[in-house]
Amino acid sequence: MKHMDPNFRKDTKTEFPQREELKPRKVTTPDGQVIDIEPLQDYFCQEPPKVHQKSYFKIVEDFYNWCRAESLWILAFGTGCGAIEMRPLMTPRFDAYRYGIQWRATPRQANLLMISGYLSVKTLKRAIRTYEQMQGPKYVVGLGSCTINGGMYWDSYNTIKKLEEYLPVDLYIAGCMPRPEALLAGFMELKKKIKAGNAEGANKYAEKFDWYKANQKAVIKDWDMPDYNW
Amino acid sequence: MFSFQPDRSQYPAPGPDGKLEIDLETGQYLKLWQGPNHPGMTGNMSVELTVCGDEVVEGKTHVGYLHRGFEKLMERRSFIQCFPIVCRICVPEPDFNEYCYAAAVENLAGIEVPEYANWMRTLILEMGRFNSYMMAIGGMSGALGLGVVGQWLTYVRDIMLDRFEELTGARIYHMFILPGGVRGHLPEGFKDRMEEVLKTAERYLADVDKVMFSNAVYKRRTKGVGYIDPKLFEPYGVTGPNARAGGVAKDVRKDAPYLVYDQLDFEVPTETASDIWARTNVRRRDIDVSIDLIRQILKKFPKGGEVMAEIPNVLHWKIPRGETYIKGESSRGEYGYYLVTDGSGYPRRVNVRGPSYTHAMALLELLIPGTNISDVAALMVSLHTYPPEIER
Amino acid sequence: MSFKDVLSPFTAWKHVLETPVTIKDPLTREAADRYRGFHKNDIELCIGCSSCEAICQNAAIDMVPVKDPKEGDSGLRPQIDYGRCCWCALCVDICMTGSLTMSNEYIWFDEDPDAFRFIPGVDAKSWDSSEKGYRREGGRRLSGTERVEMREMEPDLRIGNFDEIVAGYDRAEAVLEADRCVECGLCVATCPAHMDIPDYIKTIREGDYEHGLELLYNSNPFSEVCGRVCTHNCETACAARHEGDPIAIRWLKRHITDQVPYDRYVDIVGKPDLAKTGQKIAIIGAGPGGLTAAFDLARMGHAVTVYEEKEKPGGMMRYGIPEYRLPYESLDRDIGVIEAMGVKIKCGVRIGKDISMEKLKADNDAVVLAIGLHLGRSTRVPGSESPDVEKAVELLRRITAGEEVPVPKKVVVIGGGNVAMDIARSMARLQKQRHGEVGITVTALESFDHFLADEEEVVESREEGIEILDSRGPQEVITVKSGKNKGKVKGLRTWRVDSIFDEKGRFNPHYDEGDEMVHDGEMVIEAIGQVSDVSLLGEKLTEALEWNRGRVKIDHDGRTSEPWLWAAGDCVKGPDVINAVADGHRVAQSINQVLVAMREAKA
Amino acid sequence: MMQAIYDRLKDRFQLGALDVRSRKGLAFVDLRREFLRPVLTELRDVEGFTHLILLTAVDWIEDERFQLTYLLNNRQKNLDLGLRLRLDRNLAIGETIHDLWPTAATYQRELREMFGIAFPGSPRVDEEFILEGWTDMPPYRRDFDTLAYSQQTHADREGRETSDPREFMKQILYPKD
Repeated sequence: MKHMDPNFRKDTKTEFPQREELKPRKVTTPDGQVIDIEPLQDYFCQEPPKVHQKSYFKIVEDFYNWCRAESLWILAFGTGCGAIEMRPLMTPRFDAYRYGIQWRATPRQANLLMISGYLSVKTLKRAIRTYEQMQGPKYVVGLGSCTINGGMYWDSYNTIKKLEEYLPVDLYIAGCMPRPEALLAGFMELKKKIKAGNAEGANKYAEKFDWYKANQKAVIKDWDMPDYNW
Repeated sequence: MFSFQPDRSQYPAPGPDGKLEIDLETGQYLKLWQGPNHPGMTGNMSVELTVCGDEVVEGKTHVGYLHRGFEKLMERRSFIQCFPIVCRICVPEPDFNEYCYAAAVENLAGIEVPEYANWMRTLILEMGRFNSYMMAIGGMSGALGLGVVGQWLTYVRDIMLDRFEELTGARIYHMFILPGGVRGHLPEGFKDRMEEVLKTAERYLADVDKVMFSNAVYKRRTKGVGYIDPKLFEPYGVTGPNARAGGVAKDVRKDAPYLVYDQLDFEVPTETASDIWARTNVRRRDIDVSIDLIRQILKKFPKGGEVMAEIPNVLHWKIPRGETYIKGESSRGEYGYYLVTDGSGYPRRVNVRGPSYTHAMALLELLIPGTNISDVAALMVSLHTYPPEIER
Repeated sequence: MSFKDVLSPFTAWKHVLETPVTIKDPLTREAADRYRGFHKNDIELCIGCSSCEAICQNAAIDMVPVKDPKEGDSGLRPQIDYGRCCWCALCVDICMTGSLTMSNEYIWFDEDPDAFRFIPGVDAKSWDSSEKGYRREGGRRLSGTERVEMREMEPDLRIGNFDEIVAGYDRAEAVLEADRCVECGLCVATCPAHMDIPDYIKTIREGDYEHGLELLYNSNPFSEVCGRVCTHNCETACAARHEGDPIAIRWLKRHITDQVPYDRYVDIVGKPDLAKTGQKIAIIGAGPGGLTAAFDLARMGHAVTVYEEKEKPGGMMRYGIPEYRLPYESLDRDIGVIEAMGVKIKCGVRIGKDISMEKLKADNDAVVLAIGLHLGRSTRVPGSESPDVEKAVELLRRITAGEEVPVPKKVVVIGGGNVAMDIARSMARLQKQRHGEVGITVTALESFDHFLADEEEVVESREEGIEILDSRGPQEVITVKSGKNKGKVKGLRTWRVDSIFDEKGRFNPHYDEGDEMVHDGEMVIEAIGQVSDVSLLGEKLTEALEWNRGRVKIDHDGRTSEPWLWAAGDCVKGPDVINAVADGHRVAQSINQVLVAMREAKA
Repeated sequence: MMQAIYDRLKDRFQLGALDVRSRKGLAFVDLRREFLRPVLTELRDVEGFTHLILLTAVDWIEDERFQLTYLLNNRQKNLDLGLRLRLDRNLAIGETIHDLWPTAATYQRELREMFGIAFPGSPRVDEEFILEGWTDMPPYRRDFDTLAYSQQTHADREGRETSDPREFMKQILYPKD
């Protein structure tokens, strides 16, 4: 960690006026209601998720887990460069479909969120929304250096460093970016983990929801989202 | 639910009939967001569409989902340290960044690159262009629901990636073009293996011609859609295949030959219709040019030689004050690096001029109104944009 | 659009019968030979220079201590964080030894994000034995491997005089050479005086010579001297040595002193507050050790007097090193700086004769013994007592002092060290001046594989027409038995050496008596080592001091068993300038501590 | 060729010296603010520099100046011309040229966000472009320290420590000297 430019000034005391969009304001909704909105507040995810209870019988739970493991449905949301190596997996050469892995267009149908590399703050916000829209049990896999410790954007003002502070990560795959074969190997490992009943990321998220939210809010200033749900 | 528009007075863009103001409260219009996850193959960006029925009356592009602040990061990395990060700006065709950055540094530092390295660079750029087009055409077919072409071309791209891997040591981010030269020689038997790839590609492309370009549905959906008036090319900074599809044979390889392009024999394909069909067709024909170029390059490739010029010790490499702009023709249009140095060991400012910057912002917003929702994805892919070039 | 267009997509069905392109078992697929996979490090080769850390733009590499480092390495090894790495392999490209490479393995997953950190080569990994993977092509290219050649006087021009041979770098050459330095700092530990080598090399690159000079004089008052004649141990530790030439650290040091005008020296070095402590120190011997201690102590504010037996100060630097290697004016300039610090140098004073040790002890708070090695050793072979058999140090002293020395046409030198080369080359110059031709034979005990003298000295001697024979053990100095020249030396008889040391490592040469040679010469010069002249100590002190193999015994700080007496330089350690300088610093530091303690005790 | 164009324009618009040091076919020239629009119009309509390649800024913080670079291309003659305009850093207001090249609006939006240079009149110039909810100073300014910001906002993974070989060897081998 040598070679830092000593000429760089560290003075960030200068106050900059808050942008207009971030100030609280009144808005008229399409049905004529006037409502106050506070952009810095997260309206969408106030309600904490619930811990998914295990089945009483181990054999039933094992069966469930086998089912979950053998149908890893990945959300087709490439958050960073790593997404490009998923394309070969979707096509005949590497053919992940034979392992029960396929890509879905909507979070409602997917149970695996791939964070394929760096997450800019703007995308992190969407990734969190997406994750919360997915149905449990759900899993997160972090791809490449960027999700582990910031990767090559370790000094960027706009990318996060430790993914596990914002989303519960079940598995990391090293590489920049990991090859399709490494991804497949990672999926196999995730399957093993699910079958053993160890992939408890979603439950962790529910249990430590406040902690995750606090971390998320420390980074994301503007929670005002485009209204996808209209 | 609510909607917020910062300033209504900035409307109206005229509606489909030229009169209506867009007033969301009438219930006649609907906001529809496309993205930010990949719509087709164009990377993470979103288009905020206002639709009336299935007709889009307004579109705004939103970018920044992939912003990492490259230009800032490079200001605090030494000249050699910038080399591994520049390629990350563009995933489908990373080599162009490597070349432009290296050439800009060499230009300001006054380094003459050996002949062998120039040939190698040209080879790599053409291989990258080939790959990029494969993604573009695969994406184009995917955007119109023609999945099989995407499957084929991803395979073709993948066997080209194998050649990349063998040559450079990596599949996606090759990091082979160092400031000063390239990192190595051609491996044994590379030419033969490359010829196999090209033959396979040609076989698949012949099928693509039949399945995609002669497809009645494809033709119906692309011909006449997304027309760009050639008069808009200059004001909107349209370059590359998008301009060539409108009859302007803009190509930096011909206009201002760099590397060894002046020693190669090729024609720049053009079309006149300037619609989605024409743009895709230009890319399709450019693949043939690329294949031909790769063959020519390998045929004329120097037997051996130095791969790198003498460069100073990179750990304390300082470049005198100056500024330069280096450009080249990427698969999407004119790609350029504007590099300013101040005599220190770090770049003062790097500005990456990606073709997507102009294509995906102002131009796309201009083209979207009046199209069908289902054509928006095709329109975006036909411009062949890649968001990280916009936001970097 | 035609009916054909509707049908043509159906041609895709022909692929139904093709073999699928699917890879059967993608999990075991091997990457390409050049693939940049996970890192490997040849731990034996690695020297821990941290160039990899310096070049890594991702701050992915930390240098962490490892157990049992080998000689000359930093004891650190790179630890790589795969939460940062981008597999650009710049670390492999810059690696100074070529130890860092990459395998073509690429599968690593873990649920613990802290697990992706390892020390290649130390933490066992499955890819350690992998033969394939990225290697840089050709040699190191990101930093220079070839030394900028030093311009020297041609042999036939230099042989007839004592002019300095080496020209010194000009600015462009020096910058080029300084540019090769990777600032690892391994040399600092190897330099006996621990000079700030990377820092002063940096000042050359930046053109800030005055700062460079300041750095030099902070750790070495004999920078001009060392810039010419230093034994440059630093260059043996240089990271650049492993795949190329080491940085010419000595010449770069000289370049700095060449660039700064002499009248700026004292200002840059900084003149101390004279004798503010009121404490006095006497130093016996104005050689590098004594004068360095004097320089330091004067700068600490003490009153220092140096006593020198000979006519001029400098010790072996003046009387041992020939002028063509070290011009006297360079030495005088360094001594001038030291004198400017307020050090008094009294020449021509012999302790024990002119002033007694007791008086010195009584008049001063501390005394430093820095008397060097000025007596030559004898081989004690038959005939060596002849008046035509000279000792090298004695002869060198006489040449410097301008005394008349006999210069016969044929001379034989016994010895293979730098002193042997010095006397041989000095005599060669005198022969050239007097007789017009060189006739010198050097017979060394050691073989060329284990030669004592510097490589460049041997090369230059040969260029000057000196014959050097290795593995020759002297047996007898042959004298004329009868006639007018009875008693005169006429040659040296030597046997071939089979081995120098016995199994226990003791000096016990073994000769091949069948291989006998007689080297003609009217003079034989012995250059096989020196001893101290400790007669000045007097009987009482000699008794009182503890001794170690004929040298005064000292502790780490240079203190003898007598609390008021310190010893430094060749007479206790050695034998070169830079070691003496380091000794001088150590002694000065120690004396200062004691004196400060004394002051505080009084106050 | 570049010289001829420069000679034609030099006196009319009080241009600075022509800087052709970099590569062939590329030149930079200093421009005074009041001549920006006339020069751009002249270059576009008369001299054939119809293509605006890029518009960007360089922060010369030590001079308290922003440099705006307008890079134009003449395809027929294969010439690139960069116009350099200096702005006061404390009063960073540029002149919008979106009516000359509509694509300039995007560049101006970026400059507004990343450098804090205002372009009054440029369409949507004050809307968020790349960043979302940014509350600090514009990040491309030289005095914005991205490393410090990143370390404060996004914590590093703990447990990493490095040693400098020189210091380390001193500690181990000769702590007393």
